[in-house]
Amino acid sequence: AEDKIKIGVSIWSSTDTLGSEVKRILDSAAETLGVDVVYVDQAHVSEQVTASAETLAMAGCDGMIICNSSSAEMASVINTCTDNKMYLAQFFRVINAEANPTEYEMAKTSPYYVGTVHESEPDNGKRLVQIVCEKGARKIGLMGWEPGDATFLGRWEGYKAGIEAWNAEHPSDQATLLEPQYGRTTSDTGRATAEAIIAANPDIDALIVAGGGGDPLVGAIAAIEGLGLTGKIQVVSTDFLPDLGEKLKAGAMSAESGGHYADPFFAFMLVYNAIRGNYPTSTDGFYEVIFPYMFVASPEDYEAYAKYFTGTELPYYPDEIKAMADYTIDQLKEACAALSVSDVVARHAK
Amino acid sequence: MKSQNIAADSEARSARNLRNARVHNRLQAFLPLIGLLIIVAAFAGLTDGQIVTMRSVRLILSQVYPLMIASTGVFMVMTLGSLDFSQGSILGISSIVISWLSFYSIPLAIVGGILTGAAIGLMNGFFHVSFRIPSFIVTICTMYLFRGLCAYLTTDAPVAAMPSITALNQDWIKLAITAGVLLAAFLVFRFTRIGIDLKAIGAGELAARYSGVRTDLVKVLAFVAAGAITGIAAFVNVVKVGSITSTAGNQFETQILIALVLGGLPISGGAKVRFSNIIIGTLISLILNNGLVMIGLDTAMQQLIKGVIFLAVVALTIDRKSLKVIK
Amino acid sequence: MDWAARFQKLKTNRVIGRFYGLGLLVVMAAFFFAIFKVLTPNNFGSPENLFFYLQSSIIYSVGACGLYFIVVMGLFDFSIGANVVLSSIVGVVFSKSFGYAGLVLGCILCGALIGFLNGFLYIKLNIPSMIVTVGLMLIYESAAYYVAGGVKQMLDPSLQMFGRSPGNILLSFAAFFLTNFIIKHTRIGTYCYAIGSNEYTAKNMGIRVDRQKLIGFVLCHVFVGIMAVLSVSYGTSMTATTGMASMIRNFTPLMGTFFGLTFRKYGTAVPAIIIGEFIIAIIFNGFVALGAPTTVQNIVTGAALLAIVAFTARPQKGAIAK
Amino acid sequence: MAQPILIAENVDKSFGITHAVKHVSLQFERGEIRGLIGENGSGKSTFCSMLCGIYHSDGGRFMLNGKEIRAHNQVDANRAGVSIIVQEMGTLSGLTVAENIFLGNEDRFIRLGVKNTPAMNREAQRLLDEYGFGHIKASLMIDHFHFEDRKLVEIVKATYFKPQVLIVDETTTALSQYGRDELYKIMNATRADNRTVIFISHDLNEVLQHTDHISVLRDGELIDTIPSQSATEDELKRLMVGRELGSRYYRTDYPDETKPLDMVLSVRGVSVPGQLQDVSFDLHRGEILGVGGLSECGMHELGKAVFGASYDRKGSVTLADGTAIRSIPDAIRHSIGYASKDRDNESIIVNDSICDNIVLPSANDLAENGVLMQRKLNRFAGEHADHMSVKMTGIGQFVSDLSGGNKQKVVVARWLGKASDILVLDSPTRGIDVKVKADIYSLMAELRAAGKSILMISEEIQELLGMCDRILIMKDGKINAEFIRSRELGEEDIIAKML
Ligand SMILES: Nc1ncnc2c1ncn2[C@@H]1O[C@H](COP(=O)(O)OP(=O)(O)OP(=O)(O)O)[C@@H](O)[C@H]1O
Ligand SMILES: Nc1ncnc2c1ncn2[C@@H]1O[C@H](COP(=O)(O)OP(=O)(O)OP(=O)(O)O)[C@@H](O)[C@H]1O
Ligand SMILES: [Mg+2]
Ligand SMILES: [Mg+2]
Repeated sequence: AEDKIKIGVSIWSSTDTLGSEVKRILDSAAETLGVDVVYVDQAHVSEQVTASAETLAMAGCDGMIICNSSSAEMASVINTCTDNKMYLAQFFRVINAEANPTEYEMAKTSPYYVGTVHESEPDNGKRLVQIVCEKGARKIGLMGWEPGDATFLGRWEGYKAGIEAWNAEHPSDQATLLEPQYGRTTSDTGRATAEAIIAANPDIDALIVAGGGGDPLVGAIAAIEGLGLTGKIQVVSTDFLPDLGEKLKAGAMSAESGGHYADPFFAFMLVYNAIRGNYPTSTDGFYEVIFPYMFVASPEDYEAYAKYFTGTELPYYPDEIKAMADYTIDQLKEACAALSVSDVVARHAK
Repeated sequence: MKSQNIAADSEARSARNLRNARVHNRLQAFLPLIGLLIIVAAFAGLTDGQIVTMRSVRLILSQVYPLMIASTGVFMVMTLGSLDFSQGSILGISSIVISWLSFYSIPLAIVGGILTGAAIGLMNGFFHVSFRIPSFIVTICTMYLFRGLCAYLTTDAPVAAMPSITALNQDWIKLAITAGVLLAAFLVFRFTRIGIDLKAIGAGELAARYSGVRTDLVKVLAFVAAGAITGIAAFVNVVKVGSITSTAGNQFETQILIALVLGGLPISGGAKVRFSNIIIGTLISLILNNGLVMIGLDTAMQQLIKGVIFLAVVALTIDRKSLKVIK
Repeated sequence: MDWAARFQKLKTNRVIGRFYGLGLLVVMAAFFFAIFKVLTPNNFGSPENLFFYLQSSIIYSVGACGLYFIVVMGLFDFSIGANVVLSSIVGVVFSKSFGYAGLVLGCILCGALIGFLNGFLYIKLNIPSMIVTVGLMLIYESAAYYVAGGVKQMLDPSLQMFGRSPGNILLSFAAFFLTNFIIKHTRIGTYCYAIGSNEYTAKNMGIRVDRQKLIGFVLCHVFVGIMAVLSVSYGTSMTATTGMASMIRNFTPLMGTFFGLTFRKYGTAVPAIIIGEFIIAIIFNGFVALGAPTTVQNIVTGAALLAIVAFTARPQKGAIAK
Repeated sequence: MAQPILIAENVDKSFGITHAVKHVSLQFERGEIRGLIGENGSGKSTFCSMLCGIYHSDGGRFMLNGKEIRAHNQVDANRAGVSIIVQEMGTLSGLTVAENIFLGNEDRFIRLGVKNTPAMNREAQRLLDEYGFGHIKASLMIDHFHFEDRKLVEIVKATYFKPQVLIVDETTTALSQYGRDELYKIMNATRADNRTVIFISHDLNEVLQHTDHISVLRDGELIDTIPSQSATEDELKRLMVGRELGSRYYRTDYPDETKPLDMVLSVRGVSVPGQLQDVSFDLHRGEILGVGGLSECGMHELGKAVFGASYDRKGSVTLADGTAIRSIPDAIRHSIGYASKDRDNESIIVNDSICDNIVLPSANDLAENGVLMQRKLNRFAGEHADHMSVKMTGIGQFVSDLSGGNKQKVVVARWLGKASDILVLDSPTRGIDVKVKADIYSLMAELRAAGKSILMISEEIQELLGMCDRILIMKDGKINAEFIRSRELGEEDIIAKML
């Protein structure tokens, strides 16, 4: 057991919807590659995030991947990793170079900070807003989950940028975005918040549910159905639902981005290869892997997604994972960038 | 003659009872420590000794600081037989204040954090004492209130402290602060009348009042102290974390409660509290948290085991004798 | 008789007393309503809106009714939220085979079982209820995870009757009437109050205190089971999360219970719970209508509740509060 | 003669070493009102509590109508046909009057688990009206009513089901003349119905007037049962008191009162709402000033008022130099100590160590620059505990382990430790055995000789007579009489002013 690689996962929750999907793909990769994985749930509570790195170091991990809740926490996490010679990669997150230059600098200089895999949240947000605007929405409600969450803040940037872009192009047909309200991470609070938003703004024609693991989205859709506004208010979100296909069909959902549960897999690969010495970690930089969101805007899209992403299927088969383990960093980036519903369909159709 | 025998008999019996009671009391006092040792031994076995390596000890200590500091304050409140559920919110708000002030000067930030905590503690104490509302109702209300405030202040972005503050994130500094707080609290608890007063109020508030204890004042002070001390914990937190998000301090109050109860602190407070409850409790709590991860169990299983161990430890160590009615 | 005394006398009159309590509650609700109506007249508080506020608030009121049984005895329970999660999931699982019966009975029976376990362990282990329920909360959360298998449990759209308007209103008002009935028209209510008032005397009157506490716990969690039916029907899905995430679900029902306790002296505990939760919903929706972030709502709710509890408390001099 | 309704055979009860009821055998006839009298602590309540299942007897048995009765609680006893109106408050707040009346006996209003509240209220109201207590509304919370009305509710609760044996334990002190008259009516009706009343009261006149026979208890022993008709108050008192006064443990000196005394404490116009009315007196150096009266006469509150512990106190309590005592810390700082009647709740912190208990009031004096050294505290506490010869394993022992007498010694030790010049001792020998009693009396004499002043509040008349230089007798919150120590002063003189 001594020489078996051990990789830690610091995650908000390994038991909620998105978290358990992440766990599923990581467990599969670990099994394929003969790696031990250890999970620590930190609920996005700052002090628990920083403590999780320590716990993983104690557990004897050779490397860890983390989904932090704010950039500043990374200073402490990077220190812990450096002190304990534990490789580190972030998933879903990137250190904001402008807002947190110190942490950014630390990440670059640390020989244990391998890199980050993240979606471009602003781009994702922008794209979703573009979709709803094109589908005719002009007054858009916004529901986040926790105030101040780093991911939400990134997406919110994107939504605002999307509106600006639209308004710049259509000076005579302006769109507006409401201030966000927060629906927490359960479906009943999500529904109550969505109802409140709609009651206060009966004229909205779109609602963005920024995320929160899918439960608030379920609640928001229930709210709209309950008010008899299905189809009148477009809903877009960044979390996939188990019954998204039906919702799309029924017009309850307009578009959805997601599929990001595969993102930690690439962070895992970064750390795995760093431990094996394949990816040299420089003291002046780190690897940045951009993960593409998958966008689903029609029932057909969703069908393909459902077939190859959910249930027992995973986007990569074990032999693919084995092969990927020896990818160079550029190949890995490429594979990541190439991941899409059609990519999986093409690969698995063979 | 016969009655004399009976008297002698009952005398002997009561002497024996007393002896037994003393032995039992002493054992009761050591149970938490025994619990700690058993847990350490068990995890040492399960992790091939990993948990007792120097590295693990250092890392556990690093996590223990804020919890141990804040528990010290809550220890005083719980000695009174009261509860403080606003601790997490205090940690959050104080951390925010410290982060803001850290741009001006570090000492100012520390003072600011302590004052913020003390102010919230004062509010708790004021409502509890002057309206005679049970402390747990008051502190649940203030928890709600200040958690909202914390979220409000961090809506647009996490509140970042001055970046260089994390340079203070060094073991010796945190250790020094924690040791300082523990030592100061210990000295106050042991060498001033505050300690006696706190225990007396917890053991019998009315009699304490008749013995000259200014009960209302002492109670308010305990809440203020608990807030202020958590202000210090907030400083350690900021130093470690660097920026404060809306979730800062979430569930901190429950962690403190669990830790202190695991350490053998009677929930009714009183004279049977021991300062060691703080240290043993926080250590048990963190060893449990980390040990279960080290074994590599999945989260739900970890939590299941944690719940069972918690109940078992409490059931075995709790002192039921000093609770007249168990509520 | 001076004015104050005359007023006091009026309040203690049985009929007027009850209206006094109700009146106070309605005035408070009207007060918050008026504030928001003035600040944002166009998008707040139409009758239709109010009805929606009510529908979201009654879910918590049902849980508050359950918790009331425990809290009047001087006990406490931190596993309310964990019960909502576990019972909802059990209910949804059963609804897949048994439809509505599975949903409702699954939630309620699971709740009753939890209540029994809480009460049983509290009595047998002799640990303060607050502590025993913290430990059990951890256990129920993980149990919920294993029952759900780590998957979001979606309630079938054909089974969402209790998330919509006549269904939720009927079920929750049935629960309110039941609570009121048990409190006022069965010996359980009387005994709960008696135990809360003086456990020793109650025992002397032949009340089997332990059994009564067990009944209290079971009742509490049966109502929380009903709350689970309403919650999962309202939100249409439930996810099991560990890490004490369920604790947050304790607090909104608890607020209602505080209202109930505060207004108990006017004999209007259940209406106080309903209106109290409604006030909280008004504040929440009011802030959303203002476009203020919902975070402000927590601040105002916390402060308002503290103020209400403080100013309706008329402490006896020298009374001991812990 | 018909079979007695109730027979007590050899009933026995001890609380630790206190032998509260000593092998008492008693018979009660059908259709009589039996008075049960005796000094405080003579075992009256304990005897009745065993009959009603509040305590379990250590030995002996009760036979009701020829059958043994073993009640485990009051409701059991009620079912068997015995009910009690207890000395303390027996109603539960938070319940309505009707719920209080029928608590534990709701069955008759419950059909299929449903309580018929209107019927219950109606029935309760009917009973209240029938008893002539129509001003009490059955459907209201008991909290709306004051002490006397609650006592009336208890009377209804205890009698409506026509118990075979009704026990009335010192209820009359809580009642006004109106309430008393109502109670007598009920007692007479019970007798007329060929049932039996056991009536406990310290008001001998009342006992003589309303009873058929009177049984006298002394120190837990049955002394005698005599017919009321032929008895006189003096005879009863003789039976109650029995032993010679002063012979062993009281003071024997009778100083001549011409010696001028320095005033050390002046109480002027002290009132406490509902408890005390305009009480004024002085306490002098080297004086034991006794305060006596019936339990509810306000004397216990007077001790609290002097100690600064009363809420809403009016009037002034000042030391000789004019320092006003307004709060407990004021009192303690100025050398006033206080031992409460409610020892376990108010005097001593039961769940705390002997050391902490002794040290508490003196903590400020023992501190050097605010620092308390445990060694010093231990020495201090040890010295004073030893001085009082407290029986203990060490000063770290918890007070909860001590016997009543030793608890009281700890209380005294703490005030001696504080070097208090003025001691307010409320019922200092309550529930304490003879030996400790003697210790405490000799200590009081010593303190007096050393020039300290003692305000002794006591329900025991002999104690007042035996120990005090001066005795104030209170009634209804006011001082009713003052006596100076003399050999001629007798219990009768005092009792006359108490009633
Ligand atoms: N809770 C207890 N735990 C252990 N021992 C106790 C406890 N209560 C009393 N004792 C012991 O039992 C004995 C009898 O106690 P009790 O209070 O009945 O004595 P007592 O007759 O009142 O004595 P005193 O004459 O001092 O009043 C004492 O020696 C005491 O130490
Ligand atoms: N629960 C108890 N524990 C210990 N001692 C007790 C207890 N109850 C009564 N005693 C003691 O038993 C003795 C008899 O008390 P009891 O209350 O029966 O007297 P009483 O005759 O009713 O006096 P009073 O006239 O004051 O009501 C007293 O010495 C008392 O201190
Ligand atoms: Mg008595
Ligand atoms: Mg005794």
